[in-house]
Amino acid sequence: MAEKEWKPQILGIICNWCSYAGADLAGSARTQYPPDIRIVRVMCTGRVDPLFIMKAFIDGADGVLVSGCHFGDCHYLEGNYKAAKRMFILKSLLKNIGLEDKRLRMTFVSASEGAKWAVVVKDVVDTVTSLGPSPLKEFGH
Amino acid sequence: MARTKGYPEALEKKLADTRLYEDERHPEFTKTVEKISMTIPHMCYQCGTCTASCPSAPRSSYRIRKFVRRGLLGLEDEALTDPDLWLCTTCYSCTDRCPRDIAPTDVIMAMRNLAFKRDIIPVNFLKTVQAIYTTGHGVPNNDVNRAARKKLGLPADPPTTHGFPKYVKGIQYILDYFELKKNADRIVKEREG
Amino acid sequence: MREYAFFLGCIAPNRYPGAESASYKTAEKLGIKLLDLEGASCCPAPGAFGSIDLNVWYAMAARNLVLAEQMKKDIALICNGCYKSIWEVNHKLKHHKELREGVNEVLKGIDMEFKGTIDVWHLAELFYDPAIVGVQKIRDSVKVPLTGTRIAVHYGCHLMKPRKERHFGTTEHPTWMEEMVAALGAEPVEYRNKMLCCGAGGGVRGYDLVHSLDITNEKMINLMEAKVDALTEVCPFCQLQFDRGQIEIQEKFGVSYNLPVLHYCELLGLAQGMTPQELALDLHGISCEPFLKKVL
Amino acid sequence: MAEKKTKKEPAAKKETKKAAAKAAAPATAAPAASPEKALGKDARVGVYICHCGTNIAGSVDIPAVQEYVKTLPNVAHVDNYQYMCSTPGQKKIEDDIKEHKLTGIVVAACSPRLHEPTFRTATKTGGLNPFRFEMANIREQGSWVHMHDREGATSKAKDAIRIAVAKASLLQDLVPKSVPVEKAAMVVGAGVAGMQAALDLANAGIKTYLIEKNPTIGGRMSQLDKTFPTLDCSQCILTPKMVDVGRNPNIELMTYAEVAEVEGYIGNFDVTIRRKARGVLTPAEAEAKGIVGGGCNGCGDCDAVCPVIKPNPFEMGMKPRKAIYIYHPQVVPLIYTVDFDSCVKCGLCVEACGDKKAIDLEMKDELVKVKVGTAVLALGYEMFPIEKKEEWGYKKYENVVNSLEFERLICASGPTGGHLVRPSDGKTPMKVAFLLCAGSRDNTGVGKPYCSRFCCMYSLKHAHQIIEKIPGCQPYLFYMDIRSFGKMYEEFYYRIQDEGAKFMRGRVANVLEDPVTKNLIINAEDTLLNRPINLEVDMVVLAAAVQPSEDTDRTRKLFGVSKSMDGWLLEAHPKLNPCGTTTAGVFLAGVCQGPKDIPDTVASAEGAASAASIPIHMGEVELEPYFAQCIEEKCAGCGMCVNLCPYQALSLVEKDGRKVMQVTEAKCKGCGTCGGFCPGGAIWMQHFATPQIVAQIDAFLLGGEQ
Repeated sequence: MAEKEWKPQILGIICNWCSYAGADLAGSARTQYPPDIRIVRVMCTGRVDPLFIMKAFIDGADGVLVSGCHFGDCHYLEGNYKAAKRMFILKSLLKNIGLEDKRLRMTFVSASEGAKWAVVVKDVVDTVTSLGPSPLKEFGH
Repeated sequence: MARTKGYPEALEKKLADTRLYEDERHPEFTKTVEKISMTIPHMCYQCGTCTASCPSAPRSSYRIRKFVRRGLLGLEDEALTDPDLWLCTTCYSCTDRCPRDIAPTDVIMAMRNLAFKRDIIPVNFLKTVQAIYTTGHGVPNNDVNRAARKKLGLPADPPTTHGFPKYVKGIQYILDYFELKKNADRIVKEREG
Repeated sequence: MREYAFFLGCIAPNRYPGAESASYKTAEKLGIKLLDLEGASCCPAPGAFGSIDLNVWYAMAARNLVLAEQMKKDIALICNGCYKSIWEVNHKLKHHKELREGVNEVLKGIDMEFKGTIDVWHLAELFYDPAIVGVQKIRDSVKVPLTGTRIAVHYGCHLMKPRKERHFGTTEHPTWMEEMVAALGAEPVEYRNKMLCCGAGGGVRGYDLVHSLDITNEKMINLMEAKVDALTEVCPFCQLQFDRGQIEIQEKFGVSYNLPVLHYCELLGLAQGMTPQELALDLHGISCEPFLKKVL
Repeated sequence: MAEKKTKKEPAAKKETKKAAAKAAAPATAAPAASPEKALGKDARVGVYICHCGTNIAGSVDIPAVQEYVKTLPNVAHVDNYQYMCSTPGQKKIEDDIKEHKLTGIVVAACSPRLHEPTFRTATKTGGLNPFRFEMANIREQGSWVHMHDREGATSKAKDAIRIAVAKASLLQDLVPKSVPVEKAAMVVGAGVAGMQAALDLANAGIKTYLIEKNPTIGGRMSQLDKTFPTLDCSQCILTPKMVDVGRNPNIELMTYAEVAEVEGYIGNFDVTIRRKARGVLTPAEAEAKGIVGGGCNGCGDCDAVCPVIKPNPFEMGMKPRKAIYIYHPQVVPLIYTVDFDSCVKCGLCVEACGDKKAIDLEMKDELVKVKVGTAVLALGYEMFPIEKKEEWGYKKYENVVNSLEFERLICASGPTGGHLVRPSDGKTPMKVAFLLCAGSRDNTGVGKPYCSRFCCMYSLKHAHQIIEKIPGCQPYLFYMDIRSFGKMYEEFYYRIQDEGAKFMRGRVANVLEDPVTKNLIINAEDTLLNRPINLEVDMVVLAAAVQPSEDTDRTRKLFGVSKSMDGWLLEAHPKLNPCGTTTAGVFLAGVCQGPKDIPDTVASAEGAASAASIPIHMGEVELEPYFAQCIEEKCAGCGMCVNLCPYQALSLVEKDGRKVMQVTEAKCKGCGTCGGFCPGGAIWMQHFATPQIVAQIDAFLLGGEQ
């Protein structure tokens, strides 16, 4: 596939109430953004086990985006705080094991921020594209 | 203007104005203006706040709202050949008040830049260029002033390019880089002979 | 003593040297030392150069900025037009990579590079800023209070507008310069439409003098209505337009106002005890005598 | 994707050798004796691809996707259809479940937030458990956002379906839990929206708590003089409603109160209300304290003796009130209130009150707990602080007023008895300018980007009022567009124009004051004549933008309701569910959802009341069965999860001589915060279980084509 332009594989784990709704709104508004992201929906970013993200990286993901509600807006009061905390710790861990921590991104997109969702995705895709393929891609497969 | 329906020439001329959109529209013009001005004239909703803020509008036919509209529609010739283009005092009152967050003043500046590219420019602007090319100053020193300066205990020439003429070279380099002096001389000569 | 590179511009040194002289002296009394910025040129005139080609304007202003960068000093200046060129180009080049690269491409030819290491200030804002000078310190420096005079303020345009890019707050009803006038013992006077432009900017003075004077005339009418003894400003170009403009208004429209127009630094100089001779007030188009009589 | 020759099969599939050889596939490790049974065994998934007309088919190559899906593991049947949500579309699912013995359904169409309930019903009708359905979103997050990238959109659709199939293969039967619904409702805010909603709920036989932060009900509408376009007197049509609210036996009115805390979920909200210390006892409260025949009867003796004078906010500060006050004579309830911020506790009022003993200057805030099944938020609006747009001189020039101040000045019961006067000198203005879009439709960041929607119409009404009241008075309306969209509104515009109001098409640049006469000079452009105009008027009325009321943000967070970009509360769907929110059981009424005039406000209140009454009348609601469950074999009893749970749904219990976690299902809302943390992987989140999510991740990254 080397002759074809490399496109990053990015996993998005996003919460049902804010970011998923925001992503839907981007759709209703026909806001265009790059297609290089695949979404797994959870009810709350609090559900996101850091091991999910590790698993994605082991599987060869080039980037992971976790996106939830703004602080204070969590449908379950504070799941997003806890997720943010976990992602913060996980990021430092990634750095320590030699994977660029920029490959993991936590953002906050509300149900009304369709335009912001498009910006976030574009930014994540650009960041990951500039980092190139994940070094973990070579392992295991 | 192409004669499409075989009208007599006089009528053709009268009707020309109503066909602005088709014949004179340059979408590129809108984009170029936006690029130079770094603002968004295409978002104008024609409320008139800018014209009403304008110190020039009540005493002339200058309507900044009209220029923004021309920018939006891409009416390049109409915008650039209108002598009112040069009546903006750049006071930025319109920019401060525009509810659409457009900077109409910068739109005017961009249009003036584009007009200059077509040699449309009042001569006084070029004379400033010529003065600066020679002395580094738009308003140069004179003997009366030199005498006054000395009386005040200041050097006769200020410590600018006047006092240090060696710096004029750098200024000339910049102006030559953009061929500004050459163009200014040429246009002034054409106008004044 | 804080030190700044003093950017003179054109009109102050070449038409109103008293304003220049007063700036050095008044600033020094308030703890600011103004240093020569050797080789500075015209800012260049934002109306003229901005209208012809913004790229030339950026490059020329950047050259002046680099001179100060080489001195490792922030710039202080006393003219709103200069403020627009020097402050705004500094700000734009610092924040727009593309513009900066374009300008540096030009400056390379004269062995210069814009780095964005300094800031630009109007002397008036340094005077007003309590962290630097402040109104109290101005008040303390006054030796000859201007008691009994009514003074109106013309803020000018390019210092504070466009509001969003600047940091002066309101441009509809500012009062900070009135505070600085009151500090000199004078009575600051409000007048109708005080934020109206003097009419000179944007190349209009050169392009259509009568049009530009017509705007000035409107201001003069409003000022006369408020019965003021003098007008003060912080922009020599506005000063030129009001001062020499009154003579031109008389020529063109046949109306005379004889309203003295003083740069704030000149006014401050008077209050700090400088003589009219030290301020070269005789170079003004409109005689300051009636005003001086009230003060001295 | 295609470069990956290694195929990953869902772990539970028997014939997977390669997959088993690969790094730990957690899905294989279905916890023994755990809540889940043999996950994904013999899964047979049916996949349906929707064209949505050209919405999807226009940007996604559906035949290619269908061919691709056939190669996925566990896929037993693939079909596509024009509109899957139509009856024939749903019928396909119902029929195929039997015909192909399907165990899971995937529909690739729009967002699950739109049609998941539809297809779950179809799945159920077809004989499968409704939770064996999974949706692949290839419209909102596919074709619509990659409209010009057919290749990208098609490849994304393939992946989305592959991910959905992976999850559908592992779905389980789940049974929603039914919970009883408390036969009571709450309405927060007692303006016209809140009152209408409360009355509707109460009249439908539902006990309704009506909470109002001010001492009286009536809201903004009670401050208005007339209403457009019919010109009814606002108080005249509102007062009967206020009285109805006051005496409806099903409404428990709590004024001078605010919501302090909300717990629970639809059917069972436990709401704590803070009743602010009012300093005055109602007759009922007095009786409870044993004061016979006591309590406030609204006589006003206290008001007469109170020495403290403050501006009355009801009159926009243009009339005084005392420290013990009522807003106006028609207040409901007619009970005085002590403003403890300004009261000097001199005790004169207590003396004046005498034997009624209604005044208690030592009163403290009180917390009251109530249980309700559903709630309606009717939080209203306030005026944008238009002094922020300094060019118009509000709060700088005396004769510049905002429209709500104008309402009070022209109102017969207002501070001037209905005689419109200039604040500066009390003279009758003969030229009045109305500035429309003052702070609305403003993208500068200082004003509001939206249209405030009712200012055009009330400004027309204002123009009519001054023409009617002051002979010879000339109104000028400075407008950009007159938006008269409602029933009889355009006719009203016609009428006011005929009456002589002057319409100037141009936004006002600035307002200046003549310091001597205090007249105002308006600078605008008559854009239709293309001419700057300079108009001297006696008075300027700013039709200021409206914004959510001060308390909106705090209250919405208590109820878990989101806000839109502009701060108004976010509805569940802007068109199809404008009264609902994403929190089940919480509904929106009136302007708090977005600017509305009175008819629209009342209509939305009735809509919200109707929606809020449905669960109560049904008696029970089904909760989505996304509870956490403990896999006791894996639970180490560490208790980390107990503190993580925001709802106190988890606890540690002794079982077989060791500590394990236990879930109180009624309290669990299924966020999964515990499951995302448990170090032993001992928490099973139904429908979002770890193996299911990991299967989705694997399906995306490792492929799965055959």
